[in-house]
Order: sequence, then structure tokens, then C-alpha cells
Amino acid sequence: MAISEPVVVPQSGAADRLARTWAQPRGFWGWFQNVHHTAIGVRFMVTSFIFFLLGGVLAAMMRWQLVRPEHNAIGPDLYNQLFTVHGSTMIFLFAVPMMFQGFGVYVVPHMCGTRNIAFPRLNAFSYYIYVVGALLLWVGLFLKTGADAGWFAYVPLSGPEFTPGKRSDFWAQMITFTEVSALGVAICITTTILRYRAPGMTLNRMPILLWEKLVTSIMVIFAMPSVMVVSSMLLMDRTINTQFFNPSVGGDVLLYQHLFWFFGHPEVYIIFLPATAIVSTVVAVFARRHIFGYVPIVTSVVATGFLGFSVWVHHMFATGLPQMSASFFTAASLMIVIPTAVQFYCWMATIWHGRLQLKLPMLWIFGFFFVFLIGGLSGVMLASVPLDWQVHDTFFVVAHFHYVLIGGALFPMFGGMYFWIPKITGRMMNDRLGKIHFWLFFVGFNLTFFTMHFLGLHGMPRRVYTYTPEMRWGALNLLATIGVVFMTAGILVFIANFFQSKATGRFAGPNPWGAGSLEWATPSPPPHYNFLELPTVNGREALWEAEPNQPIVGGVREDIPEVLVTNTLDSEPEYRDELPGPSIWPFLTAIAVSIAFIWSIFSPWGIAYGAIPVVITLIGWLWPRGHSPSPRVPEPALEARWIR
Amino acid sequence: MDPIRERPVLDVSGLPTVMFGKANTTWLANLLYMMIEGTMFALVVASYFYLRTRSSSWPPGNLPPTLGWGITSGAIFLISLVPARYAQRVAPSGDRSKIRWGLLALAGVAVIAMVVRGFELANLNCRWNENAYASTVWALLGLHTGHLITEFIETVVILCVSFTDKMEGTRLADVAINSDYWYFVVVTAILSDFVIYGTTRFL
Amino acid sequence: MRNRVSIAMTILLLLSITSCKREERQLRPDPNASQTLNTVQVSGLNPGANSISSPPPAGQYEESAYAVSQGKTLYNQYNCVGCHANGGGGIGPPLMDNNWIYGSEPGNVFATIMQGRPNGMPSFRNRIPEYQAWEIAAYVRSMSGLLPKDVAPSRSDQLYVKPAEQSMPYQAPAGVTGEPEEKK
Amino acid sequence: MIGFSRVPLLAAGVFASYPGDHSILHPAGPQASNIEWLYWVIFWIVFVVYVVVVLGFMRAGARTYTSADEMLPIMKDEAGDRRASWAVGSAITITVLTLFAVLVMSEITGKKVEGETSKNPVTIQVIGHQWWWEVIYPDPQADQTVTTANEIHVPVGKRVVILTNSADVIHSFWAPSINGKRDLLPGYSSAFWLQIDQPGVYHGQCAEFCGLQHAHMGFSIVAEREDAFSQWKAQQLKPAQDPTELVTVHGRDVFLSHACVMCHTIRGTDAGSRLGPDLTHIASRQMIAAETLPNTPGALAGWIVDPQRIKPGNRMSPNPLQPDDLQALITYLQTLK
Repeated sequence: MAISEPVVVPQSGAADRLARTWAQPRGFWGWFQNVHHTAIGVRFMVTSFIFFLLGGVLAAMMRWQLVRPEHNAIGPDLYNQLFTVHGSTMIFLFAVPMMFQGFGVYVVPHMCGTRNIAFPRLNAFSYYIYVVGALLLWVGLFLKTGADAGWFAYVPLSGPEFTPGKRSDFWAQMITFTEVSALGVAICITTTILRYRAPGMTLNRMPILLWEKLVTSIMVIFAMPSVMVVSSMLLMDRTINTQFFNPSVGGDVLLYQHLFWFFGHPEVYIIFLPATAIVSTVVAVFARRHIFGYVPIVTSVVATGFLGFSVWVHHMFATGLPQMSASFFTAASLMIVIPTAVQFYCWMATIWHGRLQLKLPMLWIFGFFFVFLIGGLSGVMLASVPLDWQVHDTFFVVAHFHYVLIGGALFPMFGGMYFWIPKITGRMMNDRLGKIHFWLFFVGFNLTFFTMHFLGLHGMPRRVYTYTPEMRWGALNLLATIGVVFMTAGILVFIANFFQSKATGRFAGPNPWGAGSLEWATPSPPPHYNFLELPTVNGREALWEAEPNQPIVGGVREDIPEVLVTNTLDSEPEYRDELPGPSIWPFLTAIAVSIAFIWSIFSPWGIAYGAIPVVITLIGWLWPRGHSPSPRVPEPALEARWIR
Repeated sequence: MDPIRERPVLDVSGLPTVMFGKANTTWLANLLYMMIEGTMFALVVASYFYLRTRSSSWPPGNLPPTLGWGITSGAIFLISLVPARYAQRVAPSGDRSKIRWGLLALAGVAVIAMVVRGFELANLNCRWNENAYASTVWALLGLHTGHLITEFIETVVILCVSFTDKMEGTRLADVAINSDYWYFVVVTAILSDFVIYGTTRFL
Repeated sequence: MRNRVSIAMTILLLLSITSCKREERQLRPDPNASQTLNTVQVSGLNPGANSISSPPPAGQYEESAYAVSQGKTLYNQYNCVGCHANGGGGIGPPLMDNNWIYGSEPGNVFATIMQGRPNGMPSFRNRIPEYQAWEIAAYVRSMSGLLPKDVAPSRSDQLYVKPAEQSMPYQAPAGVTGEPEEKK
Repeated sequence: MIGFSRVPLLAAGVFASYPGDHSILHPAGPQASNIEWLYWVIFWIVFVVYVVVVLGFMRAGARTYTSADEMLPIMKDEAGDRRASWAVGSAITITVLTLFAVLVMSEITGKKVEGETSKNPVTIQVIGHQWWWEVIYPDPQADQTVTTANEIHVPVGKRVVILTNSADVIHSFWAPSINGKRDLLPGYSSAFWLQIDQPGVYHGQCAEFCGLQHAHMGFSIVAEREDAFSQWKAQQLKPAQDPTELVTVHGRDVFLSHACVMCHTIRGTDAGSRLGPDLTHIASRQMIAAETLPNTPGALAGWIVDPQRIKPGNRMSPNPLQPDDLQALITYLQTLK
């Protein structure tokens, strides 16, 4: 039986009433008042992709400096800034904002079948705070105040004595900005997934992407505070002379590493879990069947969430920790391979018993299978303590984390982009250009980073701006630099493909891939009210298992921006919640918070005086503007009634 | 094809537009925020005990903080539970005067708590830049003072809202959630007091 | 969207023009500067027509946080701590108060280091390169808060002896009388 | 050593046989060879797993590939899913067992590398400075303590214990052919031991980012026989003899009257500052500036006049010397065997 399109002819005028209620202001100032999740989600994706390109430019400059021994194209000071800002940009300004905030904020409300994300103003505030944090790091680089102590800035090198001036302060404040942004979005996404799901979408019928975004949000909530504590400690050490990391007066340099890596490892799983979410979604669609092993995959996602917090010391094996704790963390690091292995086998079984259509998104997912596997397995090698003593902080580790980050996050990201861009822009991407982009990127990536395995085995340490000819690393470094050319070409082909398809691409229609989740029930590009008729869900793949006359939700007011709140377990409708409308105040609060934080770099009183405008703008944001005479005293709750 | 296909409709117009207690989405957001702040507290306390393992004597070369102010501050925070609980109980009833009195009492106790906290900070017997012990003690108390001040401001703001005509519907639920956050501030106050005053004397 | 991007770009360009000197890592001071200026002009006045005041290159060192922090390291490593302690003085006079026996200008401090002074101040001419002497002079001035706050060094990883130079209040130099100021 | 680890591998082999004594795959001591054995064992397991899983995906893809472009209907394959759940279950158990095996092997190797200490090892204290290594052979009698820099002499075949400490930031002491790396943390003094079986010169490098010149912070370990080692040590204990010819006397005076005396020590002369490396026996070292330049007169002169051009950012200041002074200084330094 063909997939039934929920053909509903709207009652008279419902569409334009909803359009008027959910309209977002236009124009220059309107841009800053927009609080709809599609706008904020696209902004997160576009801004983080721009910073991906900027980070890529820095990587190309680094590869150019390392192309041959004693090559003094770039001096040590600039090179240190390059690799620090490259690392910080790729992790804090691209990977997390793109994979967690970008895809999360755009796709989750659609998949839940609701009209906007929970707390839309907090969501908009998070975007502006993220942009200010990103600009802070990059303006710092242009003003030679770019951070230069590595993306994790170990103390005492990043401390007050060995990094004079304000370089580490800019880096530490950038961390605070991006973490506040991630925490804000985590609260929005968790509330949306737990409380705004369409009726009928019980926990057992939730799409895997929602499970993974939920687990990622909980990981963000427990991991990000750790890096905020440690970056604030570093900032206080540098500005008001606290002694957290001063070894002479009781401070401890390993405290910094423990606190940072307690955040560091969950961070890479915050990047990786959204990627496996995209893989599970795309594999099911292009194998034309339900995902194999829904329960094992969800269990392994939750297991990854917990285990992610128990492995951080494998970054510190070389610091000479006692043998007993090192072997515990080896065991934990090896155990965390199992959930990912379970997901790999379930994907393989899905394809084995499905009907594979190797369209563009699926091609990237196959790229993910081949590339991430090398990264994951070299991770197994790194988990064993004695082997880590040899390869820690060498180019072998650089190769490992590029295989797991580019393989584990970038390949699924491009797959996800080719999958969802028809929904975002309403136009299909060009297939041929997509394949050229894939093969260029795949060849260039392996050329650059597979050779780095051998550089690491031959003892080339990380973060060296040059090397002496006697080390005989020149040939491999030349090969690695050549690979960068292919990758850059691939990325340029992707950008051309995007703009060309946005202008003249084939119209995509609501469901170009015949996918099963709810976001494919909205027209593409979706209007600001997402669903004309709020859907109900009948199974794990909403559209595939929808009955011909699948019930819709009625009775949600169309004159005020109201959404249906359902309870967490079996998503029974509980009450109708009114969402705050567009407002300039989140943007103003972001500016006030930015001024306070940046001022605090230069004088400790900045926090005290800067807090006053923050309080004022927060009051402006949260002050109730009654526009709907909701009843004065809430009457007892009535059951949802079925009417024919 | 007939123009309007009749679809079974799940009518939810009868449902309420505001819920109290655990069913409220803002309550969930407040819980998540408490998890974030709770993790920060836990990490600062963990750093405190980690640094303690690193030095032979604790507090290293300082007098422990004067116990008197610690006990006073702890007592005031425990007393503050009464107005907070009162405000939370009367919130659903929508009775304006009771809510105002509850919030006023809460704000008053918060002011006293801040004043006592000022004395507490003055009598820690250590400056934050002397050594790692002093830095972590000041960090822990500073973090909590930040929460105390933001919570005080939030209570005052809701108090002001209660004087306007918009004090109905979800704003009533906000009063209850504000008291929830106050319980969090009290719990972290007791915890910080125990860590700062207790470990240097009894453990 | 396009005008918003152009506005952002212009702001960025304006910011990058003020490429602040504070972060300038002057790794290789131009070698020739370090031979000529052995005898720096301490006072800008001289009788006769042509005044020969050659401005000492102090600005380059007083605006760069890197140079001042190098000065702090050298102050400890070249054992100025031995006599002047951490600025409180001991055998040598204190450096963190506002009493400057031989003048508080960078040129004066540089000349004191290079020429030495009576009562035990050794002459470091030819022993300390001149750019390092300028860096030490800049650090000595920062001890009494004469340098801007964001350039002055923060705390060091040693024992806590005094608040960092960055948090020292500005003390207007006084007592430039040539004789040591009696303790009030 | 299990034989099969010598089997040249296709891609990796071509690169692994790359000459050079600075490689993990060319061990010269028991620790590095234990780790190399572990590397090859885990590498083989990982290689087999990779091939199997990739073949699995290729097989799955090829088996059900349809070039149909239109939207195919959603299919259900109950029987297939039942078989698949058995296959996935067994694959997971195999994975868990393999991981357990890797854990056990790595624990065994860890014990061997950490290993048993010996009664009277040669103790060497290595202190990391910003961008060079201070090496001290401590001895209960002060005058028997040898202080040198960047070049570590060890007797072949004997246990050597390295005590690590850092004077400023975190460094990491790593000679790939000898043993794994161990961080030098300010405020921590940890110890680890190593042993070298074949005599020779083994290069090492700092492996933890430590600032501007982290790239040029190398060291070398010279493994020599017992008697050569004790002879070297005796020589290191002797102070520098006074120069006799006119030019070397002039060289020493240049040394004592310029910035050199502020940072370096030459035992037997008045220069006693411990900021920079100890130069009493600089001529006996094969390389200078932390294994960046060969110890030739030309390199030494270039380094003294303008060290910032070679290692920009390091602590040594440029010394514009007159040509004759420079020549005398170089000749004098060459006599400090």
C-alpha cells in the first residue's frame, strides 16, 4: 500500500490565521527579534559552517608551514596561535554548535510534531551568545591576542606567568560563552523532547534521533559546567591572582587537567552522538525499512552517555598516575567501544535485510562507516596504557582524533545536510556535484590523515611549528599537505552545489526521500507554524505507519502562539502552553552579558558593574506582557475528548 | 474528491492552560538549571577536597573560618525555608495578598542572609589570593553568593509583578518554581557551610 | 542580509587597525639598536642651542606585556631580588614605593642599571644586553603601578609575597631630589 | 618476540621500515620492545576486525543494492530480522571477548614495562626548562654530582631510573626507541626507569606543548659500555682547566666580561650562574641548543651571535661580539672537553 500522504484540505482560513499568529518580524531589527526554531537552527548551522571554513583556512596554513623541514613561512608565535584557534574553532565553534545546536534546534521540534522549540527566547539568546563568543576568539586572533596555549590550554603554560597579556583570558571567556550557549539549547531541547511530543509518540515510539538528542542534552548539562568551572578558575588566576594552579602554594596543575578532561571526553561524545543519530535516521530511510534493533541502539546510546563520563583519565596516562587507576580507565575506555560496536552491527543488519538505494546521503554514511572505523579502532590502540605512553601527544593521536571527528562527525554532517537541505531550502541538491564533493573529500582526507599515523609512529610530536631535516619526516609531511588541496576542492564544490541548488534546484516537495519521521509531513520550506494540523503518531516511523485517516489534534488556539504539552512517558495531552512571542530582549541581554564578561577580562569589577545592565535586560525579557485574557483561576483539568 | 475530508479530531480545547507542580514545563527547566548549578557546586567541592590531598596541613597556615558566622548564616537559610514554603502553598490559590506577604518575607530573609554573608566573607580568616585553600573557599562561597543575589533579585521581580494585574495563570506557577529554586539555594548553602566550616575542624 | 555582513566586516577591520601593542611578541629586538644607546640622555635640557635629547625607545617595552613579563623573569633570574627583594628593598632601596632617588623615567632606571650607583648598585654594562635592561626598567616601574593595568604582569607561580604588579595602585613618583628620602 | 610481528605489512610496512633511530617501531630497550610487541599484536587484531567489518558492509550493500530511483515501498523481513539478531548477538560477544583480550594483554605489557626495579640503578634527575633539559647525576657527596644538559650518558644493559621534575611549565620526556613518555610536572617528582641494550645514540624530543620553542627541545641518550660511561663521568666531574695560549685566555676573558657570565656556569672559572645549561664540558657534547645544531665552530658562532634567528623566542639574548673576540671565545669553548 503506497505511503499515504495526510491529505487534509484546511478549514477555511486556518492557514493564514496560524501564519499571522506565528509570523516572525521582518527587516533589519526583525532579524534580531526572530525566535522561531527554524530561523535559529539555520543560523546556528550557517554560522558554525562559516567558522568551519575559517578553521579550515588555519589548518591549510599550518600544513603549509609543515610542508618541509625548517620551513620558516610562519614563525612559532603565529603558528601557536594558528593551531590553538584551529582546535578551539573546530571543537567549540563548529562541531558542537553544528551537530548539537544546529541540527538539534532545527530538526527536534519538527520531529516531535510541535510548532516551536520550548523557551524560544532562551534559544535565540543562546545563538547570540555563541556568535559573540566566536567573534571574541577570532577578533583576538586578528589583534594578535589569539590564544596560543593549545585548545585545552594546560596550566602553567596558559597561566599568569607564562602567557603574559590577555591571550588565555580571551580563550577562557570564549569557552564560557560557548558553554552558556550549549547549556541554554540543552534546556530547550530536553524540555521539547520530554514535554512537546505529538500525542501517541510514547517513549517506545520516539525516533532514534530524539533519543540521541535527549542523551546528548543530558551529557551537555553534566559536562559543560566542568569546563566553565575550570575556565573561570584560570581566568581568576590570571586576573585576581587566585592560586588554584600555583604549585608553590598548594595549587595543583593536574587539577586543571582532571576538570578539563572530565568535560573533554563527554564533549567528543556530545559531537559523536548527534552524528550516529543522523546515521540511524538516514540508514533506515535508504534501506527502505525500519531500523534493525531499535531497542539495542537506544540502550547503547544511553550507555555511551553514562560511560562517556568515566573515561577522562585516558588523556592523562602520561602524567605518571598510579598504575591501579590507569588500568581502571583502560578498562572503561575499552568498554565504551561496545555500544558503538552494537550500533555498527545494527546498521549493517539494517542494510543486509533492506533494499539499499545508494543516494547521496547514503554515500556519505558509507564514507562514515569506512573512515570512523579506522578512528574507532586506533582509539582501541590508544586505550591501552603502555601503547598510549608511546603515541600520546604525537601525530598518531592527531590522526586518531581527525578520523573520529571528521569521520565521526563531518561525514554524517554532510550526509545530514544532503538529507535535510531539501527540507530547509525546498530544493534538491545536485547529485553529480555531491558525488564529486564526496570523492574529493574522501581521497584528500585519507591522504592527509592516514600518513599522520606513520608520522606519529616515527616520533613526530604534536604542535611543532617545524622539525629538523635529520628527523626524515619531510616526505610524509609533504604528502599530508597535498591531501589538504583535495579536501579544500571538495568543500568548494559543496558550497557551489549549495548556492546553485538554492537558486535553480529541482523542487523537493514535502517528502523527497520517502522518509518516515514527522518533519517530512510539513511542506518544504516549512512555514513558521510548521504543521497546519498538529499530527498524532501511530508507530516508530510516524509517516510509514500512519493510518489513512490518522487523527489530528484540534482545539489548540490559533490566535495566540500555543502548543500542546503532553506528559513524558506515554505523551498523553496534559495542557496547552502559550509560548512567548518574538522579542528584541534576548539579543539585548546577550549584548549586556557579553559586555559584562569581556569587561571582566580587563578588570575584576567588570562582573559587578556589568551585572546591572544584565539584570535590567533580563527583567525586560521576562516581564509578562499579557495579550491573552487567559482565565483568572484555572478550572479542573478535562480529559481530551474524541469527536467524530 | 469532497472538499473537506472528515478527519477524527483529538479535541484538546478543554485542557487547562496552566499547570502547577511537576507538570509545568518551567518546573522542568528549573530542575535542569539546578542540575547544571549543582554540577558546578559539586566540582568546586571536589576541587577543594582534591587540593586538600595535595597539601600536608589543612587549612595550610591559616586559621579556620570563624564558626560563629557560619552557624548564623546556616540558621538564617533554614529559617528562610518557612516563607518560601508559604509562598509555594498559597501560589495556586491566586490570593494576591497572601502571595505578596510570602514573597515579601522571602525577600526580607534574603536581605538578612546577604548581610550575614557579607560578615561571613569578612571573617574567613584568609584572602582569596593567599593560597589554593583560600582560593577554593572564596570560590565556593562566591559561587553561592552569586546564586543568593540572583535569587533575591528574582524574588523581588516576582514581587513587583504581583502588584500588577498580570499576576495570574503561569505567573502563579512562577511563584511556586521560585520557591523550588530557593530550596536549592538553601541546600547548597548548608553544603558549602559544612565543607568550609566542618572539614577544617572536625575531619 | 548583505548589508549586515558588510557592517560586521567594517567593525572587524576597524578593530584590527588598533592592533594593540600589548600582545606584540618582539622576539628579536633589532640587534643594531643594542649597541648604540650605551649612554642614554637622562635629561632633555642642555645649555646652548641644539638640544640633543634622543628619546629612549622605552615606549616599545612599556606597552608590550611580553616585554614586561620578560623583565619580571629577568629581575628574579639576574638576582636583583638579592638586594631589592620583591620590591620591598633590603640591602638596596625599595622599588615599589613612590620615592625615586635617581628619577622614575625609564631612561633614569636604565641608566641606573647600566652605570651602577654608589652604595653597592653594580654596573651591568656589557653584562646585560640593553633591550633586557629596558625590559627590567619597565618591570621596575610597573612595581609602583606606573604601567597600565592590562600590561603589568599578573601573579607568578612562586610563593605569594605581594599582590601582583597588575593590582598595585598608581603611586605618583615623588622625592626626585637626588638625595635618599628620609623615612617619614 | 613473536615472529609474525616481523612480517612486513602492505601499506604500513613500506613506511614502517623507514630508517631512523627515532621510531617506536625500532626499539633499543626492553620497554620499547615490549610496547612494540603489544603494538603489532593489537594492530593485527584491529586490522582483521577492520577488514571483516568493511567486507560485511560491502556485502550488505552489494546484496541489496537497487539502482531504482523512485521511492520504493517500506518492506518488512521478519525471518531475516530473526537471523540477523543471532548474527548481531554473536558479533557483539566476539567484540566483547576481543576487547577483553586487548585489556589483558595491555595489562601484562604494562606490568612488564613498569616492571621490577633493581637494587642500585643509575639515578638521573631530569629537570625540564623552557626549551632545554637539565640533567643531574645526583650523588650523596656533593662534589661527585655531575650536572650537564641535553645529552644523557647511560651504561648499556643497566637499569636507569629517571627522576622527573619541571622548573616552569609541563614538559614530557620521550625517547621513542627506549620507553614511553613521562610528563615533567611542576610540583610533582615522579620516577620511571629505562634500560638500553644496544649501544648507540638515541634521539628524544619534548612531547607536551611547552611554548614557543617546543619544536626545538630535543635531547639524546648516549648508551655506552660500563667503562666508557664511568670514564665519561669522571671527565665530567673535573672542572675546566685554565687556558694557556694567548687566544684561549682572551676567549675566557670575553666569556667573563659579556652576557655569557650572567646565565652560564664553567666550573673552574668565576662564571657560576645556573640559569642556562652548564658549559664546563660543552666540547664533549655532540650537539648544542637542545639537539638543534651540530657542535661545530661555525654553528656555535652563529648560535652565540644571534640565537633568536635559529630558535626565536628562547631565553638567550643576541650577543653582537667583535670578530676577534668571537673567534677567541669559540676557540676557548672548543677546549672545554
